[in-house]
Amino acid sequence: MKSLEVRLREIRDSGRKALVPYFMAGLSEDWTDHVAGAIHAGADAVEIGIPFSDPMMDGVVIQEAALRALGSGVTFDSACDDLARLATEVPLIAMTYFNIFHHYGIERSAGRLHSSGLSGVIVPDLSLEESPEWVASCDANDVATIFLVAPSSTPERLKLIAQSTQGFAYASARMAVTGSSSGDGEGARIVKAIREVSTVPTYIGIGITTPEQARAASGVSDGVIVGSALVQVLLDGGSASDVERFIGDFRRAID
Amino acid sequence: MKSLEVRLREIRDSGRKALVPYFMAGLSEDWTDHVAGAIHAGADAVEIGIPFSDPMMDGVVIQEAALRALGSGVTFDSACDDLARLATEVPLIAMTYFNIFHHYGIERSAGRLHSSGLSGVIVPDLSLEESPEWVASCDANDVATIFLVAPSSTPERLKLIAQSTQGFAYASARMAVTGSSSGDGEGARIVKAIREVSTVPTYIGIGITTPEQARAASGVSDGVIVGSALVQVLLDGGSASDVERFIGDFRRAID
Amino acid sequence: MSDSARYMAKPDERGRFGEFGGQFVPEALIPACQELEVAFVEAWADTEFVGEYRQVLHEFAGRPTPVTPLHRLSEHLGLSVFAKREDLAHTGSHKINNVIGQTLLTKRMGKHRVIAETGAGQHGVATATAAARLGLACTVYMGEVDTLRQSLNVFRMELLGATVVPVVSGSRTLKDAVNEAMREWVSCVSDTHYCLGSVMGPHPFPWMVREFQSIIGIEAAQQLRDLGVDPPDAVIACVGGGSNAAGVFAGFANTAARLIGVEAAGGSAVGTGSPGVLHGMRSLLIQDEFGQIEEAHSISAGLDYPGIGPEHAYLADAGRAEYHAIADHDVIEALRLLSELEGIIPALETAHAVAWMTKEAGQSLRSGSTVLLNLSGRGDKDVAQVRAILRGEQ
Amino acid sequence: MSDSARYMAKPDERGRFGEFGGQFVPEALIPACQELEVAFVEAWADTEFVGEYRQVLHEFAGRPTPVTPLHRLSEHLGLSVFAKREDLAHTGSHKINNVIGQTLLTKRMGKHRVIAETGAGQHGVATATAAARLGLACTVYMGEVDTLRQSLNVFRMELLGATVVPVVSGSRTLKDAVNEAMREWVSCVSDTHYCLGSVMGPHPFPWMVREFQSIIGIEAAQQLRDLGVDPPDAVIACVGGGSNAAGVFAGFANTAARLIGVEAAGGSAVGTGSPGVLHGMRSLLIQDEFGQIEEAHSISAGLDYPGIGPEHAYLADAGRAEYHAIADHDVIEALRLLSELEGIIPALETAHAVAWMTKEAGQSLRSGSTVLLNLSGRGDKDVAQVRAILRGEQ
Ligand SMILES: Cc1ncc(COP(=O)(O)O)c(C=O)c1O
Ligand SMILES: Cc1ncc(COP(=O)(O)O)c(C=O)c1O
Repeated sequence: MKSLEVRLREIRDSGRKALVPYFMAGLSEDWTDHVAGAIHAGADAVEIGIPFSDPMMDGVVIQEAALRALGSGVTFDSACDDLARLATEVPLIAMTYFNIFHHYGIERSAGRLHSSGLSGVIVPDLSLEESPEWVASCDANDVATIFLVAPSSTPERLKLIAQSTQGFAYASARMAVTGSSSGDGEGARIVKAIREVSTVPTYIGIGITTPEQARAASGVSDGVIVGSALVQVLLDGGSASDVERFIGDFRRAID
Repeated sequence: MKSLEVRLREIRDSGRKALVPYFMAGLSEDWTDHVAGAIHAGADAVEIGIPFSDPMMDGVVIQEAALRALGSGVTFDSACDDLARLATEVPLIAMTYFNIFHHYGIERSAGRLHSSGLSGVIVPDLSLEESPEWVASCDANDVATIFLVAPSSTPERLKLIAQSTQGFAYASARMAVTGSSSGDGEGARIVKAIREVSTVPTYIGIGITTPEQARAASGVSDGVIVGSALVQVLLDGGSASDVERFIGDFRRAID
Repeated sequence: MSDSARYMAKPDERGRFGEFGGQFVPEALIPACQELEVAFVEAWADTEFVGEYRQVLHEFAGRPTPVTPLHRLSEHLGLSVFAKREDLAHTGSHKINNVIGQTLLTKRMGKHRVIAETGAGQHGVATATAAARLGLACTVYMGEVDTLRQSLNVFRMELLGATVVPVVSGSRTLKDAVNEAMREWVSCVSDTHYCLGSVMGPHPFPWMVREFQSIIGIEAAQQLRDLGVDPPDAVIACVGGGSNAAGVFAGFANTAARLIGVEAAGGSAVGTGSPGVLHGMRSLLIQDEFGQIEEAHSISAGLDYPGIGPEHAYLADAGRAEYHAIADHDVIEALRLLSELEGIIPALETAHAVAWMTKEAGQSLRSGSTVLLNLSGRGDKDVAQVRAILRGEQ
Repeated sequence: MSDSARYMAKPDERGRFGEFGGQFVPEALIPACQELEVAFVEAWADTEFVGEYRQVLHEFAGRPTPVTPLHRLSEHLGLSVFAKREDLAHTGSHKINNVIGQTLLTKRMGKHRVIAETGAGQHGVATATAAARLGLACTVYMGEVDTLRQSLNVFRMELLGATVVPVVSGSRTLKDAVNEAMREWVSCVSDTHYCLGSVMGPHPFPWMVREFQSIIGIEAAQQLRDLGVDPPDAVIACVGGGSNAAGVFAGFANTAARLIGVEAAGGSAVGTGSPGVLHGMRSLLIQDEFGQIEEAHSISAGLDYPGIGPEHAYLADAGRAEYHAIADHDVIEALRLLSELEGIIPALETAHAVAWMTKEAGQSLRSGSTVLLNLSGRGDKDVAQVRAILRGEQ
């Protein structure tokens, strides 16, 4: 079991709901201050987006953030360098598209994640079936590969994913890209199903935009992931203290 | 034999070369003064164009004249009315496209030509083959139907046309529409061929634009037809005295 | 008119269909017309020529074009509609059938150049296309007004190696282009063939063009038979000069099928015209009280002709075919209907036939009747215009 | 690679052609891709489905398209060139073959709607066309930049009843339209099929689209055999995503024919790309040193794709097919050449293949060799652009 999962299980076993905010690496010069602010305000882990030109799984907000970050020259390396300087105990989880790692080199990428202090990774376009080589490299570097379960996942696939995911299982609440918050979502159903076949911590993401939604989702799961809503604050020029306020609101809602 | 042909044979037999100018009916208010001027200056017969919207056999000059005449409301009837008032001994020959007569009525057209003092008619798009009904009506009204011989006419057709034409045979000097004067023309060859099979007077037309050309053509034929060059003078605003000067020049050249 | 086998046979020795047709051209062109008639009669009786014509249609122009059952439109109208897909022929309409025939004949006559008139450019592009394929020089006469309205088609012809001459006489549109082509033909008739674009002009053109287009009807009749429709209750085609209609009618003239030609209301030679002589033929023409030819006005350039082919005048006269007119405002709706229901954007010309069928479905076209629609061309050439109209820009 | 019969067979169970292909999509879409694979495998083994697919291609899309011997171009180049005439297929290119297959499959899967991406609009128009014919709802995603450049094609799709959604993300061109269509597919996958336009995307698309396009090669091989050419020395096709090339190659992959794909120099995934993962597949992509996908730049919108279908990447890797690039400036000349000599104005995409053939005639294409040119589409869509270029306006 990866360090990440050990840590996330501890959090769950302590009775605390996990709050996992998402940041786009390099969105602004002081982006790591934002990350630090979130940690200060009670984030249990942080998802770090590495910008990619073609973010197929992301809605307009994160697309826009990726475009800005790319425009200011952010790369996988620069993001790692920045993160290495952050020096935090809170787990950092990379999130990007597979081509970034494919291009950088599979082994090399996993090594770089580890050496930069990242203990998990989400690659939304890397399906379970396509993942063995990648997972093997991550395994060798104590990097947990987190897989998503979607509302459309069949029971068989759900079981397979729940048993393969490392760190936590990402229950995608909606058949939608990041940022969509229409309808109630199917997070509860998915989490329930995952729990029937696995003991891995189970977080709900996709469309958690308000503290109320976060409270509801955390009520039926082990934690929530908050992406677009937070990134929107930063796109609008939010500061580290805005981040702290934002995360604080969510923290209070789920505690 | 029609009156027209009797008259044109007399002219030939008198040793005089015939000069036949062309006017567009109604080109200007005083257009019949122009005709009178030409007669005064020595025209032996006058061709009177009745304007038609689609003058397939005419070049740009006569097209333009037709358009202007149509624009000022000239019709077959109005042209006939004007001509009836002209009262001249010199033969008048109508020239227009078949649809004008077809629409007015075949019998009625022939009668109208006759009653307006026109003794001949040229219908360039009425081929010999299509002409019997028309010719029959003209025959009944002492109107001579004049046919053209073209450079492309085969010997057989040339013979047929030479024997069918009334008044004179129109030797079209060029494979071209009115107004073209390129090259030497084939008038001489055609006239020679016609004379081998017929005794009808033979005039050369199409492309006679200068007194010199008229002299050369009349040297090998019984007369010449002058169209576009004269109409151009009138399009340019020429007066009756300009017409007299113009015709006088041609008269002197061929005498 | 009891012996129905007489329809769409050869015209009489004077080139007439009943009272219509003939050869009303200057003497200078009579020998060329006669030469052409002889050449065509010989060629058309020569299995080698016919074989070559058919082969070029097949391997170059994409014949046979399919007959498409229009399931959704049929359901919508309560009819059983089949479309003969001339829109799929090379260059996008039936025009190619005729020009392939005429350009092959041009070569056979030993001429190395063709001239043609064109209105919106369809026939000009088709002629330039066939001339390029056979290595013939090509000059196209086009009214100056049309060269401006259809400048892309001018460019197309130029790409194909043709010379486009803007015609500045008269109304500077199609009928003047015909006049000018005729004038020019006079001066180059020895080495040049005039490739006329429809079943019009002096004999033998109306007959020859109909023969070259009859492949449409011959194919369609067989294709419908294969589908168990023999004959359809009605055959519908739009009519400008009338070549696509003549071509499709030829396959059904001697069956019980109703033959229906649809003209543009602003160019309805049968509906509003009267007998007259123009462009070498006696036919029905739109003319004023003095016999001056009027301009046709239609939303579709290909129907903007003030006359109709003489054989159509005859078929109307003889009661064998009916001709109806459709006003511009019904045309766009018909174009949309066919596009949305069947995935085929028709030419504006063709849309006239669709519009008439739509109006008459359940009326004179009884519910359940079988209809062959001649889909004479595709609408790609027209979409910019249709958009402008729908946006109220035109 | 001795057993040539292996080429262009089914991909392996992971949807790979050698090292390329696969299914790199969000989990949300994996079930849809798997469902699609099952549905396609079943349908493609069902003679009734295959029969319907062939019938629609025949009676609606105009198949078989002819193979045209290009006599004058052949003489000019010292080759013996034959053209497979996809320009004559309904909507003007090979794109229709694929969309007819996919829309029929959509119905079979019980879905009532399709979405599609489009660049210049060719695939969008084809999809809207097939959807109209079958009565499916249709939404097309098109980069905002492209909707402005190709506004007439937007209007065409709308005429056909489709909804066009301008994509405002990223570079607002084709690759972003694909991203957006994928995103949208996630949210409507239960009742909507994503009708991808080329041999790209996640498994089973590259294989399925190739199968639907293989009709080109199957027909052409038979048609050439009938002409005594079996096999040709070379088969040449332009390559954007690679569907027309894959379709024609499929008829010759296991013969001795050279297979040649011609890319645009500004979008040459084989020539200047490297392995990567995009749009659901592992293939060759144009990307910067950090793995960010670059925009392709070509005179022809249909080749403006920064990747290539995975099977082509494999064929290149295996040495079975060659891929070459042609720069913009050679393309216009090639378009003129084919237009003037053969009366066929090709699409700018197709003109890339013509240009390469012209350059290599007498060189790597030995004098006298037989060449099959896949004439993937007609140039009508491009003439305005070509004119602007020749006038120096672009
Ligand atoms: C598609 C189409 N249909 C019909 C016509 C009308 O010509 P015709 O009546 O000779 O078939 C045209 C003329 O350009 C045309 O382009
Ligand atoms: C005529 C034509 N050829 C080729 C292509 C390129 O696509 P593909 O490589 O998938 O055949 C396109 C794409 O729009 C096209 O329109």
